[in-house]
Amino acid sequence: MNSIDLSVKIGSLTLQNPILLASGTVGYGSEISEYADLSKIGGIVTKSISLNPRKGNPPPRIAETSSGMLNAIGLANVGLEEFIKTKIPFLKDIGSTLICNIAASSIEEYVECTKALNYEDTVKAFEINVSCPNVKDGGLIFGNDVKYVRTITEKVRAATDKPIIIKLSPNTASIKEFAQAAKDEGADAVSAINTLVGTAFNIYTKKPKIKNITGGLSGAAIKPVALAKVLEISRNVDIPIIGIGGIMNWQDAVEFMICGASAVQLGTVNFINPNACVEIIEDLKKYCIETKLEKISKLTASYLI
Amino acid sequence: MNSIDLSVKIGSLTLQNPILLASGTVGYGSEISEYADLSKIGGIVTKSISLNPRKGNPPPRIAETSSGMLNAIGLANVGLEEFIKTKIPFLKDIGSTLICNIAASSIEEYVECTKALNYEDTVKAFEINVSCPNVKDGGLIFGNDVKYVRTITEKVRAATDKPIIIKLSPNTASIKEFAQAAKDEGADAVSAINTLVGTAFNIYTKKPKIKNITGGLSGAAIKPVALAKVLEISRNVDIPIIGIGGIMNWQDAVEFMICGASAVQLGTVNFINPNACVEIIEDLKKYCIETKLEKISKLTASYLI
Amino acid sequence: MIEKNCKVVEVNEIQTGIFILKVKSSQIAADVKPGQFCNIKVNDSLTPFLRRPFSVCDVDEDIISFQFNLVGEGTRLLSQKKKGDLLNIIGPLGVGFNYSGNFENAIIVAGGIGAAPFPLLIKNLSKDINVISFIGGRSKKDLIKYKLKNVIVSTDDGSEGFNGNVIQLLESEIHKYDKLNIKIFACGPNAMLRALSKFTIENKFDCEISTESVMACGFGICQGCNIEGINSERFLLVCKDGPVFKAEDVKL
Amino acid sequence: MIEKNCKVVEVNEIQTGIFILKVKSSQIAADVKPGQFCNIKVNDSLTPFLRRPFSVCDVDEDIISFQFNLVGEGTRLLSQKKKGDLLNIIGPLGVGFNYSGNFENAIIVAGGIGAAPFPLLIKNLSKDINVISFIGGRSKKDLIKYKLKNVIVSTDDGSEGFNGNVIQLLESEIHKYDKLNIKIFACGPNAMLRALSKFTIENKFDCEISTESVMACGFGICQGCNIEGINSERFLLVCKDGPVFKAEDVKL
Ligand SMILES: Cc1cc2nc3c(=O)[nH]c(=O)nc-3n(C[C@H](O)[C@H](O)[C@H](O)COP(=O)(O)OP(=O)(O)OC[C@H]3O[C@@H](n4cnc5c(N)ncnc54)[C@H](O)[C@@H]3O)c2cc1C
Ligand SMILES: Cc1cc2nc3c(=O)[nH]c(=O)nc-3n(C[C@H](O)[C@H](O)[C@H](O)COP(=O)(O)OP(=O)(O)OC[C@H]3O[C@@H](n4cnc5c(N)ncnc54)[C@H](O)[C@@H]3O)c2cc1C
Ligand SMILES: Cc1cc2nc3c(=O)[nH]c(=O)nc-3n(C[C@H](O)[C@H](O)[C@H](O)COP(=O)(O)O)c2cc1C
Ligand SMILES: Cc1cc2nc3c(=O)[nH]c(=O)nc-3n(C[C@H](O)[C@H](O)[C@H](O)COP(=O)(O)O)c2cc1C
Ligand code: FES
Ligand code: FES
Repeated sequence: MNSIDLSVKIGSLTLQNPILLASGTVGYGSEISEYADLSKIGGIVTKSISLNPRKGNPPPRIAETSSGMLNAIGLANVGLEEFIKTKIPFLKDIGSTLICNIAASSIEEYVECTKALNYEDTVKAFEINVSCPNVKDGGLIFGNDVKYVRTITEKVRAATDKPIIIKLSPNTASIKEFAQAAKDEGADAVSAINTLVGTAFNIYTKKPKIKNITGGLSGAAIKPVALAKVLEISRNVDIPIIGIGGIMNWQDAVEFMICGASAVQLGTVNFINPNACVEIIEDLKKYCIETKLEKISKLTASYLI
Repeated sequence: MNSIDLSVKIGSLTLQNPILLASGTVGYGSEISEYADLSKIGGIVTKSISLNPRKGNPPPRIAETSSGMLNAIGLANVGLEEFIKTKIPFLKDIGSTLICNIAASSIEEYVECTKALNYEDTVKAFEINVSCPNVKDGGLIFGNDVKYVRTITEKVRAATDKPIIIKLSPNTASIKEFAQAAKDEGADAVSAINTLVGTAFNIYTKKPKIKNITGGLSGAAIKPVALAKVLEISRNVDIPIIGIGGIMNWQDAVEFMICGASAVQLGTVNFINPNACVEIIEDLKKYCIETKLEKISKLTASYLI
Repeated sequence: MIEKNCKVVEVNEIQTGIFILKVKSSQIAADVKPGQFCNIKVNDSLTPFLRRPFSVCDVDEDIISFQFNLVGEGTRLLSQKKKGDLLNIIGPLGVGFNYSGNFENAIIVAGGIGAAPFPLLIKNLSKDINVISFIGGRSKKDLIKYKLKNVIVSTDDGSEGFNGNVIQLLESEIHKYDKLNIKIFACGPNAMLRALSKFTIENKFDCEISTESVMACGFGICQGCNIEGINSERFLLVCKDGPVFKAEDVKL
Repeated sequence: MIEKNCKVVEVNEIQTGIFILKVKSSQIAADVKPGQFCNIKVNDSLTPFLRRPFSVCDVDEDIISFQFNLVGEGTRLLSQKKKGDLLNIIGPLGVGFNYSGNFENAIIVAGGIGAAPFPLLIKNLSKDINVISFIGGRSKKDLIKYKLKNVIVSTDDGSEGFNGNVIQLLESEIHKYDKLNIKIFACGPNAMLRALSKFTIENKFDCEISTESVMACGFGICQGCNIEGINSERFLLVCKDGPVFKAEDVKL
């Protein structure tokens, strides 16, 4: 059974397999390419880009927690111009689908970034980050208000014909409403989830372990929450879902697909095992053979409940 | 320095120390009393009680996750009458402060339970559970709607002069609004947090590991989220907070107090180390000595940010 | 009872994937009854997060032993324990087998690792009771005969003994014993216990089964190990009301 | 580079709480430069969750060694490794010391476990360079002299050597060497590096410092290890731009 079909579709976007690298956890691809053959993966989602360069938050920006970590990088990025000039050329060469993640402080900025990147052939789709918990402007102010998500989707939709994926915040009571809003305004897919708001304190200095006070919780610890969010969307809204949150191995990737994800993104695991993406793809093949699954896309939303 | 004062106040309620046992994780006290000397702890919060007995959800009801567990017990309990008849007499004898947790499917039921238990001298305070994620009636329908929390608090307040503590759901974007509502209607304190909604699936059977499909995530994994919720309330609302979520040891208890908790509750850790409560109290004393803290209550909201 | 620092005496792989773990605990050794279990913290980190329940397999003076098969992270860690390592154990827990009745033939029915609790039961049965052990496995290599008596085997693939499952084997053999003088003690996968219960209830055999369930606490505080009983108004708890039940008292 | 199955050769406690871990890796041994580090997965479970960074302390043919002190769960697990255990190591990582310049005296300044990277540096320095090692600790027992050369010590409590901190000691001794022929290499707690940088910048000494920070990835993808540099428009990354920086290039 060498004919396993690992390809998946996210709206009009076809990926050679469902394993993507999550925004903010692989920079612009160059460092991780020394550890993993990126031509093998489904695609790469670049670090959130904004119109102008962002310095990000002061240190310390990360802290380890039980089976997870907190981060408050604060969307540090090189800015649109530098991204187009120096990062895209490298990303073009790695031969893997490029999805550009955009995070902005205003609706206009989202539109402007989308328009500028729309001309780049290498950019195959946009992921619109309306859910960063670590910046004061934008971020969760957008992500936790369904009206903003609606407007941002509508305006970005008008600015590009490429697939757009809205990246949703889990820090809300009802993620399905946000997914529905994204769908209504023409998004091709949603990705879920971004990090959960969390914090940690040093018990002797009484200071937060992260300078920004709170950070975003990621890693294995959040997987059950992420799965529940994916399932909630899958059961209520008819839109492709990209599952994210705590995926450490192929079993986790399969679990997300069963819960409704068409593809998945690997985040924190890249820090621990930078070759995880390639290993997971190999293991997914074995799982397909073992369970006699010819097309991995059949896993999506195959839950029996 | 033998004069360490571990006592804390939650509104008009004084506890000999800040370590409470969380609702649903110690039943009605009898089984755990074989492992831990309950007369030493700050208090015990009993399993959520409802007017009539509840059978709870069918098995499987629990599943292990990374640094945590999911549960969907479904508020299985003996019901008000049986509780008063057979459970209270035992709880009277253990010599530790008894806080009665009430979970109901209607506002009237909350009031009725409160009134009935109000006569029991042994019951020193009420914890009102408006945040159980595992029942279809009540639960998060109440807990995620600030209007319900307002009304329930108001009606329960009218039914008793004993301290009332509103147990809040973390499955919301802005827990401070709920804490504010509880305060406005006369609650003496809030407790935070109840479990996060999560799920897990078996990748071969494609069935949920929990019959109820979703469950509540508890344990070390959720501590960063719980701390952030406690801090959010502490920085925005002037009401005593009982911190809950992933406390495994004395360091975690201290961290919650620094973030704003006046007392804390131990939940899942009881399953792993049923004597944790007593050990933590001993260790808190040592921490106070080490850091030259005469009153542990001074830790509350001592964060430096 | 919590025994905090039980010293590991030895860990032996008695056959592929099947281990015997011996641990020193005079208290548990003195208190445990056949069919009871212990809840073990397999290491002192957060992974795995919960304790792992194991039936007590045997007792030898102040040493208790467990029999387990390697299925996941917890049993992997246990299998790697070395002499002198310390384990934190809660036990003995639950309700074990009731073997005080009036019977002459103790019929043991075990599927795979379900054989674990029976060495201790056999040791505790009065000497004039006749023990027959029916054990089943998928294949020859899955049969566990460790410290069992008068073993009769079945394999699904026919690689040893009766070709079929252990309940079919039992059904074909049990007429050899006087019904009134029999008590059946069983442990194994749910499907096996279900078939057995059906058979013993229909044929009015006295039968006790040791059940399994996911567990967190192991002693009645988490309510996670529920099982449907005959009283449909409340669930039974495998850890407190069981793990051993009369076959007719639970619905599997 | 990831080395998946590096065999542990030995773990030795050289003094209370200070360990040397020797691991076989011909690739890392061949590539590593003094001051570089490796990011080690201390076990294959989720606790601890992240890798742990350690400077390469020394290289001996295909064996690399790390020097570490016991501070938490990760170092506890490392200290318990046995010969033959396998470790998953990423390395060598980061920018090490630049010792190619024109100097005659290499002055090493180390606080506590900050001594770790210097055995390899000393080994790699050309033979005609004079090495003087200033090391400091709170007390006598905190002084680490492992494989250092010409050691001069300070202790905060005066229990051995100069009574004071290592920067005060350095300030009182450095006039003995010709300023133009000195290069200072330092590693230690932030407070020490801050004081040293102030001194070397004011006095125009050529000085490189090895910095620390919390880390997740160790190779530039998480952006978690940022440090303020002279260009205030962007942060530097300790793992990629460092851990070794010119004293004047970073703000501690
Ligand atoms: C009262 C009781 C007594 C037991 N006695 C024994 C014994 O004597 N010997 C023995 O080998 N095992 C026994 N078990 C089962 C044993 O507890 C599990 O095999 C063990 O917990 C698995 O741990 P793990 O971390 O290795 O596997 P995990 O990683 O937890 O699980 C691996 C696989 O095994 C399955 N599994 C885990 N726990 C159970 C369970 N309780 N029931 C069914 N499937 C499960 C999981 O779903 C998963 O597919 C007993 C269970 C109970 C409840
Ligand atoms: C580039 C680099 C090189 C290093 N080289 C060495 C070395 O050669 N030898 C050595 O012993 N240590 C070295 N360290 C520090 C080492 O990484 C930490 O001591 C180790 O990660 C602690 O792990 P743990 O799990 O034992 O402790 P944890 O449980 O993680 O922490 C225990 C305590 O140590 C503190 N801590 C943890 N990590 C750091 C850190 N990076 N910096 C400061 N404090 C920390 C924590 O805040 C906590 O108080 C280096 C760090 C970096 C960044
Ligand atoms: C260090 C770090 C930086 C991140 N930066 C971004 C970002 O810039 N944009 C974004 O949309 N998500 C960002 N994320 C969120 C991840 O893309 C992902 O949604 C989240 O980490 C959950 O997945 P995980 O548990 O697999 O890490 C970041 C996560 C981490 C850990
Ligand atoms: C098995 C289980 C049952 C629970 N039952 C209840 C309950 O009946 N009422 C309630 O208010 N909270 C209940 N909880 C929530 C806990 O009281 C606590 O809020 C939560 O577990 C987080 O704390 P922890 O991480 O320390 O467990 C339950 C938790 C668990 C794990
Ligand atoms: S395992 Fe907790 S009640 Fe049975
Ligand atoms: S540790 Fe990840 S970028 Fe430096």
